[in-house]
Amino acid sequence: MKAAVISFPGSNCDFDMLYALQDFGVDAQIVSAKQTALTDFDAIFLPGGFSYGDYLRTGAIARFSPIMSAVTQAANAGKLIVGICNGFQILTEAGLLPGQLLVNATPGFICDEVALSIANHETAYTNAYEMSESIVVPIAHGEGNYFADDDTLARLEANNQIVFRYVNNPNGSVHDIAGIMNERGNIFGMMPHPERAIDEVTGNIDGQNFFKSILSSILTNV
Amino acid sequence: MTIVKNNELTPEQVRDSKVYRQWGLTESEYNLIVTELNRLPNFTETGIFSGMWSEHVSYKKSKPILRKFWSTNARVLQGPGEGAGILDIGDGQAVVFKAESHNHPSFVEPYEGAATGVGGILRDIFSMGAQPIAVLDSLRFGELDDAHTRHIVDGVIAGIAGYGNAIGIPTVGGEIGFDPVYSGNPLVNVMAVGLMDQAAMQVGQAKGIGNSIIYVGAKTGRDGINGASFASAEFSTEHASDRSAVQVGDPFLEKLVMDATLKAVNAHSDIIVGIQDMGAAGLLSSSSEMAAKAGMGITLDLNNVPQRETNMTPYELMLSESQERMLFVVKCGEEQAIIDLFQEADLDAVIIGEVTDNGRYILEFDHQVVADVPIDFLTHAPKQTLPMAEPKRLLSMSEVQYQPDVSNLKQTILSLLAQPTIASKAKLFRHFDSMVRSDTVIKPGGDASLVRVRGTKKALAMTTDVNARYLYLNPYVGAKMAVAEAARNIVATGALPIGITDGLNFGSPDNPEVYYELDQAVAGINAVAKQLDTPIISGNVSLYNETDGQAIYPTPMIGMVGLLENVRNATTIGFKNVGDKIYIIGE
Amino acid sequence: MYLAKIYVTYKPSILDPQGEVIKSALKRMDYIGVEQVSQGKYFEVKLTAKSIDAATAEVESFTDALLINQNTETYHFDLSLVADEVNA
Amino acid sequence: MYLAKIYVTYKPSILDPQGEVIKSALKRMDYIGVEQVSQGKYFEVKLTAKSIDAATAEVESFTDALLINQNTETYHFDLSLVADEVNA
Ligand SMILES: Nc1ncnc2c1ncn2[C@@H]1O[C@H](COP(=O)(O)OP(=O)(O)O)[C@@H](O)[C@H]1O
Repeated sequence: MKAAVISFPGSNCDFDMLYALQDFGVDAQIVSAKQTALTDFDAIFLPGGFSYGDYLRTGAIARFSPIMSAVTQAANAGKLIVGICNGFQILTEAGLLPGQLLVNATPGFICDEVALSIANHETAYTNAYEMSESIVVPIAHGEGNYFADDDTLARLEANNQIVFRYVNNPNGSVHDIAGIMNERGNIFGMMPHPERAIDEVTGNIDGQNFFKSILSSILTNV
Repeated sequence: MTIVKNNELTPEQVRDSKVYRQWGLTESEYNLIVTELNRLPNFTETGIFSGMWSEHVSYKKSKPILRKFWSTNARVLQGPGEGAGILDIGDGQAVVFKAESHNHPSFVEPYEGAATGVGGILRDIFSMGAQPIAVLDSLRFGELDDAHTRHIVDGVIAGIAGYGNAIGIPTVGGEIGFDPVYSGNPLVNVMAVGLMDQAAMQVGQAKGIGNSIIYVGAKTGRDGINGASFASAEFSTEHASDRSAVQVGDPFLEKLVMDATLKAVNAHSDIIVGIQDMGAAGLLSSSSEMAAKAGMGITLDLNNVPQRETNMTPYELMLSESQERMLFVVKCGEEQAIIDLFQEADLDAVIIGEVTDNGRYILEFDHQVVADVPIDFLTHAPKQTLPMAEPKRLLSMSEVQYQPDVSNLKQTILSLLAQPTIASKAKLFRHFDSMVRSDTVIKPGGDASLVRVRGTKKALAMTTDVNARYLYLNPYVGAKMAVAEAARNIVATGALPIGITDGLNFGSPDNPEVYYELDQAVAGINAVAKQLDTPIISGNVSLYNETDGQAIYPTPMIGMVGLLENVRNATTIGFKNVGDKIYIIGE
Repeated sequence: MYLAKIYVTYKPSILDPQGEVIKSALKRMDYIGVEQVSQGKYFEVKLTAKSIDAATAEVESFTDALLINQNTETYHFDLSLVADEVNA
Repeated sequence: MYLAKIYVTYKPSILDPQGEVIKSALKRMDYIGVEQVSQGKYFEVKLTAKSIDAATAEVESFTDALLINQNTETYHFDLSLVADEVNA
């Protein structure tokens, strides 16, 4: 499997994501947001950070980067698109995922480790997790408060598009949403950082099965 | 001959109005300049002397004491004097670290003051060619029952978070204390730690006649003009006009500058002669110090300096403290490779001058020479040896140790734990991203923090500590205790202490009692540092921490770094198993 | 040259946590008359355009495309003709 | 009840990183007429006060005290009388 990690100006979890993928044996590389083609890749990762400083709204400017039309094309072609934190924010701004990430209900950046429940086990992102598992994953964001209007929420619920929920909602997200996917299931975004939870040395390995899930679903699809 | 720009005072007017005194030059310093130049300095020249001879830049008052620091052992690759100190950690790798204070700016403008402090200390690290891997802080505020103090605390915490989180360097540790002595003069010290291959070591020197001086990063504006003299002056609550010295940071831009600088160091170390960040006294001190260290001269054409505002004067361009700017010295003829690399990241990179062999600091503007002074003279402020006197409070202090009266142990413990200085700071440090880069092994909440060195078994422990009350009671012993505490914190992770950076926060050195405290504190740090084999390889001095004549406690922050050879041996603070025995070790 | 002043606010149905925080701070500071606070964004954009109609179309277009998120925000703007001067 | 619309902008000499970033994004998106962008804040505050003069004084007071940072920001505002209704 070949994976691209998009580096936007201001991305700062790009190498964390790259190293995580490489740890799982993925042939991964950083691709600059100035590039315009992604045809060589099976999966595309949009990492965390503060693209373009996130000054206007998180992700608002990054979505107009040259690479984003290639991301959209890849998405339409059914390739896996994964946005973590700022990457999730960019995907919603780009309209590839519904809704928007607003300022935390209690304004301010929070860095913590929070419990997530797995709302849908039959996804490309969760299939390796045990059925009942609830996991602990780091969060680090000031604008992680997921918002969508009632119709959208109803659709997300009805189609099982909600993938992770917070056990104790840290940021005010509607329906405790921590991560969602599109209807087809190939575009996914979440605010918590599974790539920070893969190594025994740093004290948390609950993110390992996230990567294992992606690997197994790509390998079965390719 | 030098000329006078429109609207600026003539050399005679400078002399007669004594404007140099407002900028911090003394009468005798001004006279010395006149004698050395053998003419009256013009407005720009007077301005650059006031910047370079401020305590913040020249250390003219503290240097006689700082010289006493012990800073050599087998590990030391670079001691004090450069942007940051460097220690050998084996395998051809090195750790780079330094502390910086932003006390005055953070009082005036807590968010931006603290944010730009983080930005500045990170530039010190990556200008050495090192990848920053961690930030720590050491903070002192007044008591939390005061609304203004709470405003400062919130702003400072948000500022550190705002900059560190956005640039993507984890804030892994620190310490916070509260005491009324800091209510008008909070302390905001930040420390940064970087990692590099010894082969990539960069120093800030301008060598080689004809080599180019390249300006990279943000455009220059009127922000922070004379910030250096501002940082070296005592605070008066009535002086509201000082408030123009506010700088605004842009962590997004600094991220681009950092990544491009490190890329340049890796790809072009053969053509980069020197790198220096523009910190206190901006373009002026960075360019003149680079040339002075190399024993060279320098000529700058100020019209080429990228400018954010219109009609800036040479004085303003030289003394601006706009953030996120760096100077490179690049081999003549090879400039384009560096310029291209920065432009690829959408950053300004412009040749603004060249290295000369005449030992002079020459500034040109609108095709005229606006300053022409000997570099050696400019960069060597006349040293001052100041009188010391043991503080009266110490002379008359009782020899009997204070004995706490504890009748209800439970009550005493509970009220101790309720003290803001002792209580958990988790509510504050949870605003810092302590995990970005995914290398943080021990996060805030333990004794020291631990960051692994990816690709090796090693990890680096780091901590900041000082209990200023002990120094107030005995500056020598208190300073020893601060180093000892830092070492205990490092050792508690399993790591071996290897080096120290410091942040010396004191009152006015013109007060013989304060100067004595400074001298004794340095002696105390030295004594324990030698015993522990932890050389002092970098540091920062912040003097004049007084408000309306009231000095803070002597507060020398100790930043210590330790090396753990195998990260799997890291020990953490929590109890592990029911039934494990608990020991007290020591006397 | 035209100057557009663009005022962006949350749609009424969106909870504005910043506004709430400010309101309670003002109450604590004894500004007891304050009933409601909302925080939005304010942009000043200078642009050249052939006519005021062209400028209007341009402002609407880029505000919709970039300055706001239509899920949660709404805006209004004023446009005026100004001298041709840009601060560097 | 009064409605104050308060417009906060950076003082001219202060670095405005937001404005620069937005401007270059608009240029990349082919809005080539855009010459200058600055981003500020926009507050709407509803308050009760005895008179328009009292309301004016109140708005100035809390804006100076809380809404702006006097070191770096400046503001202007409009004040109008509105119906006594607060959106929950
Ligand atoms: N300002 C801060 N930033 C980050 N971490 C902090 C800060 N203040 C305290 N901490 C963390 O809280 C823990 C306890 O710190 P401290 O109160 O200094 O403990 P001790 O007295 O045991 O050294 C440490 O892990 C420290 O890094």
